[in-house]
Amino acid sequence: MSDNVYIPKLSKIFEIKEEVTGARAIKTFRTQFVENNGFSHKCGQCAMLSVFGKGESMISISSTPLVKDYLQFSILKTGRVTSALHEMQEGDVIGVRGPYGNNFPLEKWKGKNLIFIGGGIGLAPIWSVLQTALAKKADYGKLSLFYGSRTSQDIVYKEDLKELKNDITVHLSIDQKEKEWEEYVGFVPLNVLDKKPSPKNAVAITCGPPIMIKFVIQNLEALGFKDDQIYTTVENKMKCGIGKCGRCNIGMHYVCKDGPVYSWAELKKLPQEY
Amino acid sequence: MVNLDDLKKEALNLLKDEKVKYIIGYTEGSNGTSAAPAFIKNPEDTDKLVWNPGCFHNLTRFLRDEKKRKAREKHPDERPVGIVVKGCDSRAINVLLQEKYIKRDDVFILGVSCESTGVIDEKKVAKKLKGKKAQKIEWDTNRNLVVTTEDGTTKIPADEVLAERCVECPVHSPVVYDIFFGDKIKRTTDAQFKSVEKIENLSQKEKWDFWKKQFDKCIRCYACRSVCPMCYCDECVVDTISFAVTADTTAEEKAQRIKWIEKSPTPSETFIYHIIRAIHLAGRCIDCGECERVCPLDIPIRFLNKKLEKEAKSLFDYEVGFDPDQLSLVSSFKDEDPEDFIR
Amino acid sequence: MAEEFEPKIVAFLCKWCSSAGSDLAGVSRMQYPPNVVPITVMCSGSVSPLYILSAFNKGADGVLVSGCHPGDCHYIKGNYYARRRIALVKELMEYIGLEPDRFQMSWVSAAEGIKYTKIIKDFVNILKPLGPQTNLRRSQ
Amino acid sequence: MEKILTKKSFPNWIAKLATVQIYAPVVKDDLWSYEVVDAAGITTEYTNAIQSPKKIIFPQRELFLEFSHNDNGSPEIRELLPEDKESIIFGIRPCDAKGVSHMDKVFGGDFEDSYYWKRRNQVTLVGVGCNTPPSPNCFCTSVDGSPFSHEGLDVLLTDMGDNYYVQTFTKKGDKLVNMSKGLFAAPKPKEKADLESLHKDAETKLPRHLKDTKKIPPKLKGLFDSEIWDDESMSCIRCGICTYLCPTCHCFDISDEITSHSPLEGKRVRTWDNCQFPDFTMHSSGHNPRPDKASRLRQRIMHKFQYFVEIYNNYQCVGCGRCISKCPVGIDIIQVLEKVRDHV
Repeated sequence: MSDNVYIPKLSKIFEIKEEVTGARAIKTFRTQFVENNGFSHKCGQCAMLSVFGKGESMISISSTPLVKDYLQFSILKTGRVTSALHEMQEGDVIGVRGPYGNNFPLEKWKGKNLIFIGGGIGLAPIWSVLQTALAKKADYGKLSLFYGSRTSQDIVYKEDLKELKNDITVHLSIDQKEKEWEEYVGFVPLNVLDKKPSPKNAVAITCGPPIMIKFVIQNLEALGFKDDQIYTTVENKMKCGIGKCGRCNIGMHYVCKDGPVYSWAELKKLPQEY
Repeated sequence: MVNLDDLKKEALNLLKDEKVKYIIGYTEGSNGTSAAPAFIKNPEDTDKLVWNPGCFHNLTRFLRDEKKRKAREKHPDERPVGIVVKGCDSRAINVLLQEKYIKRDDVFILGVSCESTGVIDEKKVAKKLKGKKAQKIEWDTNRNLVVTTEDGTTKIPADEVLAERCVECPVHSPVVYDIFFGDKIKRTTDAQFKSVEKIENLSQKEKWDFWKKQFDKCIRCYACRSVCPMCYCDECVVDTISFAVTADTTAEEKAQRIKWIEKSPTPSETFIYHIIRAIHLAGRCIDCGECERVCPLDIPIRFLNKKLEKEAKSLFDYEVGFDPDQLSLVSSFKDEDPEDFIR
Repeated sequence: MAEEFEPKIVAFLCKWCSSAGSDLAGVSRMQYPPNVVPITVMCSGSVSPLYILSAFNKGADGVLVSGCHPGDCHYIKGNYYARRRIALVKELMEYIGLEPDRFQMSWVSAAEGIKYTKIIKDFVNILKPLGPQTNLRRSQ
Repeated sequence: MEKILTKKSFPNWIAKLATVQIYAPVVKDDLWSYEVVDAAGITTEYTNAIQSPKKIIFPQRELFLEFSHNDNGSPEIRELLPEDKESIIFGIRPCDAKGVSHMDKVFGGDFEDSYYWKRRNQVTLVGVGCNTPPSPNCFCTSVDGSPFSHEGLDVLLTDMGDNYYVQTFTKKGDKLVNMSKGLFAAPKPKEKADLESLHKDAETKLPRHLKDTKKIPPKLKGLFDSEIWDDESMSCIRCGICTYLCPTCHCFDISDEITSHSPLEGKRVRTWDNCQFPDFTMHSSGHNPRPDKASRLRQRIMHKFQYFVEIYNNYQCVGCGRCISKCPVGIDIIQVLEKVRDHV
């Protein structure tokens, strides 16, 4: 059974954290495999989660590979499978198969300043690489994070972000003015432009809604970032996760297998099909 | 006789005078006997228009695409679309008008009479030609199909190659049009529901066996649905997702969308798909027969629609596509509607 | 000896009449077979043919649609629409070779508890000799 | 190995083969279709089947796994692989066999597809070459194929009049011949020469041609945003005929089918899916990267003649002509490709 790529491994949800409530609810799940298996992922990779009877959904793994005893997924409630996940309780069992896709080239970035730029649920894919870099802080230059959400209620990983501020520079932002909000007000791309991170010896990693990514990249370019200094992730509808079912491709790239991580230099060469 | 040159000339004038956005008509197909739909924007291309026994497509199906295209445009061109229609197709326009899916001003109708014939059934012709490829087909004045192949020409009586729907057709010429081509020939048919009666006369078990055998072939390509001018819903029970979803649709709405029919081509699911397709076309199907023609597995889907057409007529005295102002079959009733089956 | 076949009936009952009629049968302690899965709908006119087929698909052996008597519809015309639509469904089902007896329609008012029990009793008796419905049932 | 089998001995050979399940073309309501047959039902005189034998190796519905809730309400799953059953597909056309070899590429690679390979490894492909083109839209020679190509085949039969010229290309193929060694004779030099000229002759009989196919992949690279897709797709009705009938199209969907809600019981199944349906790529948010039929036609053409070429160095088209013959509105892939090739 183990060599069948389509068979998920049963995995127990042992911790659920409500990040955001309301219409765009986000929950963070931590899962442990029921039976030990060789699952080991790299930063930026995804896993296919199953809720039996509902289907499968491709979710990026937000825990760092350095943590071996669980996987973490932060999930925005958006459709059939994610809604079912949101109804699950601690102790419930789901299926997990993977890991799938390529990864952030962390090795290549050694010695560089890393600028993480996330919006909304887009912090999840970044979180894995951020945590990994943080754990090996000595290997990298300055780390910083830009993170924005619609309102202060929509911020994910609230406590972790507070802690993170002790270690690295964190620039938070929300879209519109709120009482008691002391940090930046406005869209993430504008926050980036406002703080003017230096492109010198730096890599920017951005993830979030497509429209945000588009303007973040524009603004980074304006600040002097080169195409190969910008990394982002792409998502498309997926079913198999292994480059066979034929729907997630952008040109000849299957996002599930050849993505989701692309440098802007690579992505620019691909057709606009995402 | 329909004079093709007249049709070309009118089309040319319409485009030259910029009265229409473009013209949906027929042109030569690459595939033997069949014509192909053509979308003509330039006046000089009107010469490509054809009218022949292979013009079976119901072009009103493309009004759906036009409507969607228009909805996407910020400053849409409000001129009508010119469209070539046969008798059956013109009734489709009436249904679309009745359902307020289109407005009369959206179309400029070039109605073409089928006169004493209609369109061919490609499969019947192919059988007659025994593997030879037709280069040209036309009707002569004596209801013969004149087929030109590399070996010369042969004549086949119309009744041997006419599509079944044309044999059972009660109209033959457009009922709504802006310009009419050809002769308005009165032709009656005593066999309007002959194909239905063939199946009605089977025993219950024979009926089931017949349809089981047919639907077992179905590969669920949905060509029957896609080709139908009435199947314009944004949300279809067989799709995995609703196309009416926007950024504002809540997760709950999406999650609670019922999966009525599975994608698997198993007998139960395929049967329900076809029954529902037929029911959704009750009182709307104008028997252009396109669903059956396009089926790659030759499932006689038309028999289902035809049955409901027959029942609508016999139970409720309802006929489709003649009056754009009548109430639709299932959103109207009469006090005397039959209810002997109700306890 | 094999157990006797007990048909499963899915009954779409309109809220205003038939559902109340079945309630009356219940509170009056009238005896009738327990084979029915009642589903209350707002009006018999709201029963889509898809509901009926879906019930068969999910394992029903018989389907009943029941509404108010003509003239009594809470929404004035709903049951007239239902009458038309269901006549067509019934014709089509027969045409396809499905047993037409598996699908019934009735008018049951809020006062007709007895009629409701009678309809169910008769329906069960009709369905028993037909055996399980497999034609439209989702395959295992 | 190369052998001669007389037509008289042919039924005896088939009878021997019939110890395993044989799929062969049979005529059903005027359409040829690959079905399980008994030895007597086998013929080599048939035109193109409406569906290629893809449906046997990659069935439209494949059961993946079974799931249920145990007494504690926890899910349990059970893998459902295709059954152990050897079979022969008899009379597969060379183009369709080539389609199978293309599928092998897709379902192999880094992630082997257990379901596909379980079926694939249990099937032996016995081809019948095409002395005359089986469809009016055959164009295999334009896409690196030929009426007697043996790519993907275990055995190829050529009809030589009174005899069949039998060629085997794999151990599986050898096995079929060795089962009834006595029926086969070694070919004489004349027969070898006849075979060659017959094969050459067959190539000249092809009804359709696409010239300079090689120019198409590089040309497509620059045509992503071209208006050509709008023009060519105007008459498309977005049905799935072209892809479902294609011997190389392999796209699929995975979904959970529930047979009981409480307690939960059901199956995860793979079903064919296709790039011409709008829901194929539509995100849950409603965003669709391929929002119109132009982009979907582009995907079909580009996948077959650019992406596949770049990934596997092969056209993902074998020239069987099914999509042309069966397109309800006459979209002709040859004509579309010609327009692509000649685009300036």
